[in-house]
Amino acid sequence: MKYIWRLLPISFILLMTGCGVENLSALDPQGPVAEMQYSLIQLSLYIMIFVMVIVFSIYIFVIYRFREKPGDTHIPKQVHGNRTLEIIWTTIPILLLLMLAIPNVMDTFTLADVGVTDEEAGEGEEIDHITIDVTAHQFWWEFDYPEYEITSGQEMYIPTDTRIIINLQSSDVIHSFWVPALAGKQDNVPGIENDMWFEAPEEGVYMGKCTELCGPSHWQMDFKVIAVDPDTFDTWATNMAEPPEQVTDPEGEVAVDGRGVFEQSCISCHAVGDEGGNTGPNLTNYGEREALAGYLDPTDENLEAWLRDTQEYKPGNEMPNFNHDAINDEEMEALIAYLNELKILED
Amino acid sequence: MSSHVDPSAPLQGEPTKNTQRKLKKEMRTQLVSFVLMIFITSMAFLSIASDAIPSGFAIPFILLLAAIQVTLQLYFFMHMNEKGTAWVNIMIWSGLFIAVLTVAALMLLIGVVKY
Amino acid sequence: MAENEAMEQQQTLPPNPEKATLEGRNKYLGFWFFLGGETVLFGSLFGTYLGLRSGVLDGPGPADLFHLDLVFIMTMILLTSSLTSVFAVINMKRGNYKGLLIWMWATVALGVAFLVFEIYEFYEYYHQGLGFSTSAFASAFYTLVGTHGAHVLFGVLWITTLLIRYRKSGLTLTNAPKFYTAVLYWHFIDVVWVFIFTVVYLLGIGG
Amino acid sequence: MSYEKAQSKNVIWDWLTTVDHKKIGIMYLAGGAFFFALGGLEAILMRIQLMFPEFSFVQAQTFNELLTMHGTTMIFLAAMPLLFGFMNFIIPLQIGARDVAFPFLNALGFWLFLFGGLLLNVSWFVGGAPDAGWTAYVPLSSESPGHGLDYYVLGLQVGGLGTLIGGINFLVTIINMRAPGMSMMRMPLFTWSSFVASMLILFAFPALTIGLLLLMLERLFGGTFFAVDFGGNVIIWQHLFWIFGHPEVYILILPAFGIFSEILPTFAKKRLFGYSAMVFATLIIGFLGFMVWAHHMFTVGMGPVANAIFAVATMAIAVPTGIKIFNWLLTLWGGRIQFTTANLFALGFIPSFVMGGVTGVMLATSAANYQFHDTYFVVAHFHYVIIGGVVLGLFGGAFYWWPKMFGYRLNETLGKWFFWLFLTGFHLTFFVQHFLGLMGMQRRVASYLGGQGLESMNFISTMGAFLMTIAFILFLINIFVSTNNKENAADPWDGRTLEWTTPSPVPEYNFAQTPLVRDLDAYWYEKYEGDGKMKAAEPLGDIHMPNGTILPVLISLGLIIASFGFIYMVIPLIIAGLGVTFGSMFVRSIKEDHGYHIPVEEIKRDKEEG
Ligand code: HEA
Ligand code: HEA
Ligand code: HEC
Ligand code: CUA
Ligand SMILES: [Cu+2]
Repeated sequence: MKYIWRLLPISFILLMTGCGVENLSALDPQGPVAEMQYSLIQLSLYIMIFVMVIVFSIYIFVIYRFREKPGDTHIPKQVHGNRTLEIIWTTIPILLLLMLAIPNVMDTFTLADVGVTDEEAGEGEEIDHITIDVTAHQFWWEFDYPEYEITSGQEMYIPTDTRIIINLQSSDVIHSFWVPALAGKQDNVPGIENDMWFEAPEEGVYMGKCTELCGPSHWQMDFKVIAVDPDTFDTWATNMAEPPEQVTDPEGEVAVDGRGVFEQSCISCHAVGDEGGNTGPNLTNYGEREALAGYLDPTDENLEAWLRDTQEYKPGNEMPNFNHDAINDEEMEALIAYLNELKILED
Repeated sequence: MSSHVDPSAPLQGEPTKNTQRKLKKEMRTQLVSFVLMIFITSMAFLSIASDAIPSGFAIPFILLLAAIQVTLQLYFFMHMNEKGTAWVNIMIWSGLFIAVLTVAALMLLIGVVKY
Repeated sequence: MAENEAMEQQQTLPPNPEKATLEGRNKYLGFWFFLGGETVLFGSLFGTYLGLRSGVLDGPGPADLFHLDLVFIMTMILLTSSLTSVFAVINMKRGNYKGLLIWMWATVALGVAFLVFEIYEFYEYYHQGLGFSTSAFASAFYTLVGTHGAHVLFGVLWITTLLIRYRKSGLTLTNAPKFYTAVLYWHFIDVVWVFIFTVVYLLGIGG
Repeated sequence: MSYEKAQSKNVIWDWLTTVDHKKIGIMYLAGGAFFFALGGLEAILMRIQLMFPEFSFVQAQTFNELLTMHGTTMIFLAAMPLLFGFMNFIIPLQIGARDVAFPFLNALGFWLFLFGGLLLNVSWFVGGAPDAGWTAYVPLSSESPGHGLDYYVLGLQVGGLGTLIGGINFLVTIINMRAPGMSMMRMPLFTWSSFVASMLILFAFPALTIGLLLLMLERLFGGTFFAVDFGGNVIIWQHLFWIFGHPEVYILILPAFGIFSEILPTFAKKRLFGYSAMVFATLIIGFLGFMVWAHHMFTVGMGPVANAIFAVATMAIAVPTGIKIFNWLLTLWGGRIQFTTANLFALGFIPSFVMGGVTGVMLATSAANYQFHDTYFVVAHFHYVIIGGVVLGLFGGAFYWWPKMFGYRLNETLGKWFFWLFLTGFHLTFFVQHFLGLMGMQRRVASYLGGQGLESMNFISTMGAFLMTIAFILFLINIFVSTNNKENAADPWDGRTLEWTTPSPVPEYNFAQTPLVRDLDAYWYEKYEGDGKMKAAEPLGDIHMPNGTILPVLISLGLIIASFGFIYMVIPLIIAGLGVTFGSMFVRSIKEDHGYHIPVEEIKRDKEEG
């Protein structure tokens, strides 16, 4: 049993490499920020393994060598201590810690410097950075792009290879914005503005999570960061600002009726295009959602269940349940069809 | 050892000559520190109330005065200067140290300004 | 041990009657430690106040409210009460129990006067539109100054209880530490007030 | 009260009114054990909920309540009272004192803890427990509907008061009541570390008191400290909480370190290596413990300078802690190590705690902390230090001191089963959580989605928790089946310190004659340099004892009544409760009580029998 200690550091390394799901795990970093943090994690881990190897070796040796053998009754020498040893095991840890502390301080400052990257922009790139205001709500995310005057809900589109500057706010309690594969977290604190930055070199859908307990549905407060190539991003941004016809003025009978239901029951909270409230997520591109309400599969069944019974799914959120009196089956079908039509990227 | 102390019996007698002398001296010190405190407080009050002194100077000045006054209280009125108060000194200064840290944190590190 | 020491000096007046018994020494030290904790307690309140001091919103702020002259008088009252309690202790060490009682009563009287002023002050502010919930500044102000006021109130009640309970007993090995710790408490209240006067009132007007 | 009268009381009344530090110690242990089982049960329920993805064993709201109550219960109502139990019982014995400095306040501290804990748990039955995490961050907590958070505030306030009182009591006891010859640098390390822990209590708890006061004013009286719309600030709470909260974790670990520093020398049959370095390291840990609280707040946006400073300060704590680890190892070096159950716990502690400690240093790396923070990595870290440190210390201490406290020895075979099952279960539960955290599992989640690679490790974790439960039940069984193991209970381990010079069970006056201390490890010194008996520092005589009193119970009860009054805003109840409390305090203050004396004949008789 004692030898298990020896195996632990090894298993640590084995388990560390490439653990977890792609685009979620902090151990599979994408982009400069997560990579910087990952290498710091690795550095600290190596130092810690070194410490553990030393401690565990002495430990195992001592326990084995000085265990009481049967019949042994000798009284060991009563040693008082040893100044030299005390100095050694004070100095070595200090050195090890300096090895960690110095890069850490440097990285801390690098990460805090969201920077205005105008100088870098001089070299001919079109967009050098994008600012996104992230407002957390119980239990959903609002992403405002002040430079584009657009708002998106639950899903944050970003261009690849571009510095993204994030401003964090909250409309109610404290939340925390975490996209493990792209960057560590910062808190959304009511009354205070925080910022952070990251870049995504690869296209992909990155999973994000809320990491500060914010109520009963905290665990479902997921979101996505969707990195697309800069051209697609431009299309997306333009179309979000001025949605194509099928969104504002849908054709097809079911969708038209659905629009009616939407205008009646939903528009006070949800916006499509520039019409509608913002108590709930902007639904302009709902039809292209990776997930419904941040975490469900966006199937028709789930959508209906969600609308009928929101409070069951995300207890405590602001949206009311819509029972059959509020929206009958027919209307529901039309509404769902309409919502599914809300696409802005593919014409 | 049949006789136990009766702690509720009134204490009799006079203090020793030595003690009396000390007390007399102490009385004088206390009066002086009191006068000093009154003076310090009035100084602080005047430096704000009179508007004569620029606030850039007045603020550190009155904080300094407060510190002096507290030291007077602690060391003269509360006798922290006496022998055998080592533990008292340790605890009070530790308390003050942590209180200062707390005040500094709550003034500076509450997210309004980033350091 | 300790008891034996006390036994030798049984009924005669020791130089420091408050520390003559083990019980007295325990009380003395324990009470000081308690004051060390109180320091952090008030530190936290001061920190909160300073952190929230600018959170005035539409409500009245320090400069609109504070009457420095009133507060100055309160400060003087409390300072003087510190002196009277010092006299009480000196009388105790002299074995002059009457003197102890008289000076302690004087301390109580000054404490009550202080409280009256404070209540008047709060009443004034309330009528100038500073309710407890008006702004973060209001909450923090009332909590800091109010907690101090509650300490004064407790001190007044404590000392009064002692004075009534021991009005006829004469100085004993039991009540000497009690009076002594009560006086320590009283000084501490004064120390806190010095900071309130400076940080809340003077800086409220001048800073 | 006369001696005869003091002897003739009925049992329940006797325990309710006792001011004997040994009985209070035992009551702390019993209370703490009860709450440990309760907190453990809450943990098991959480682990069952997390056994499978999107499992619906309990609702999200219930999960949040379980999680809050688990953390709160374990920290405030289990770990700390259990440590207080040992401190109460052992410290006076270790320093050769007859009692603590303030027997009355000692009893008061216990009752405040017990009633505070019960008050907190009443919330389960009246509409829901607190649900904002044990850290109760505002504004989630200040705006949480229902009364759960009110119970949190008042329960902790009452219990915290008890802790503060206890801390001052230990400080004064240790400074003023040591036997002749017991200089500070001859004090056993358990006493030393309890002393430093008590200093931390003295300076840390007031910050919590104010935090709770503000939260109470905010929730019940319309305060606006944390209301952003009124100019409030929500970070203030976090500072106040952690200025208390970080020292709190050292309040937990230092006495546990002390326990190990007693157990390891005893069973290595060797003097503690580097005694003065150990004392010094303890003091440094205590001091640094106050300088690092903001490492819990790296992500709230204090700015890079603050983050960097707190990161480096935090890392510094690894140095004194390392000094302790290496001195323990060198204590074992050259010894004759006996593998008793108590020592197994101490030996199990060293690697387990080091693993938890080094993840602490990883967490302290501020830039990397943005990834770790509020994930299961943190959960893994603190259970490694808390269970691998504090809980193993408590169990080790229990096996070590049980004979002294209860007059019988716990069964060693059952004890070893308990140890191995518990240790295995513990590593199984929490080792995998490091990876869960980095793989994207936040903490405080009521469930998690399938398909994110989190399933198997969560399952393993839950299995480990089950193993710990089985182990714990073995321990409970051990307590009841071992009661006949009465022989050799006074000094079963060839002890080194003064507590082993007393008979088991210990007479209420502890020492017939105050011992004279001639070296560190006073008893060992007399055993191997003297005649095996302590020298007496005083002649045999009557012993003065304090009287029992019901007032501590009444004072605490009054506060509980008043608390209900505050929670439901029933003014008469507030007045009645505070009336009881202050009335009892008043009675205490005007009724002089000079205790009684145990006649010397009685003590002589005890001596002959024992
Ligand atoms: C008993 C309790 C205990 C103890 C002893 C510790 C000890 C330490 N803790 Fe831990 N901690 C907690 C209980 C504890 N902690 C709890 C409960 C939380 C979470 C609270 C919450 O949010 O709910 C927490 C959270 C926590 C955080 C915040 C994480 C986050 O939320 O983001 C951090 C960050 O710095 C941290 C750091 C440390 C460090 C550096 C130590 C150090 O003291 C460890 C020192 C020990 C060693 C390092 C091992 C031995 C040393 C050597 C062998 C020498 C050589 C070593 C090196 C050179 C590295 N802890
Ligand atoms: C002293 C502190 C302490 C201790 C000992 C423990 C012990 C345990 N904790 Fe602890 N835990 C905390 C302090 C502690 N915890 C804190 C502070 C938090 C943070 C809370 C927050 O985020 O706010 C936390 C959070 C926490 C979480 C994270 C919850 C979340 O973030 O969602 C988890 C999850 O696995 C967990 C599990 C466990 C387990 C399995 C044990 C086990 O070791 C428990 C072992 C106990 C037993 C095995 C006893 C079992 C007894 C019975 C079942 C009853 C039997 C009774 C009779 C027969 C009479 N704890
Ligand atoms: C009172 C406000 C309110 C009304 C009315 C309302 N919603 Fe919502 N809705 C919300 C909020 C808030 C959310 C975010 C819930 C969460 O995830 O926490 C939401 C979420 C949603 C989502 C998931 C969003 C996403 O991005 O995945 C859909 C779809 C939705 N609502 C559709 C509707 C429809 C259709 C109606 C009308 C029948 C409606 N809502 C009416 C407030 C409202
Ligand atoms: Cu939002 Cu958790
Ligand atoms: Cu900490």
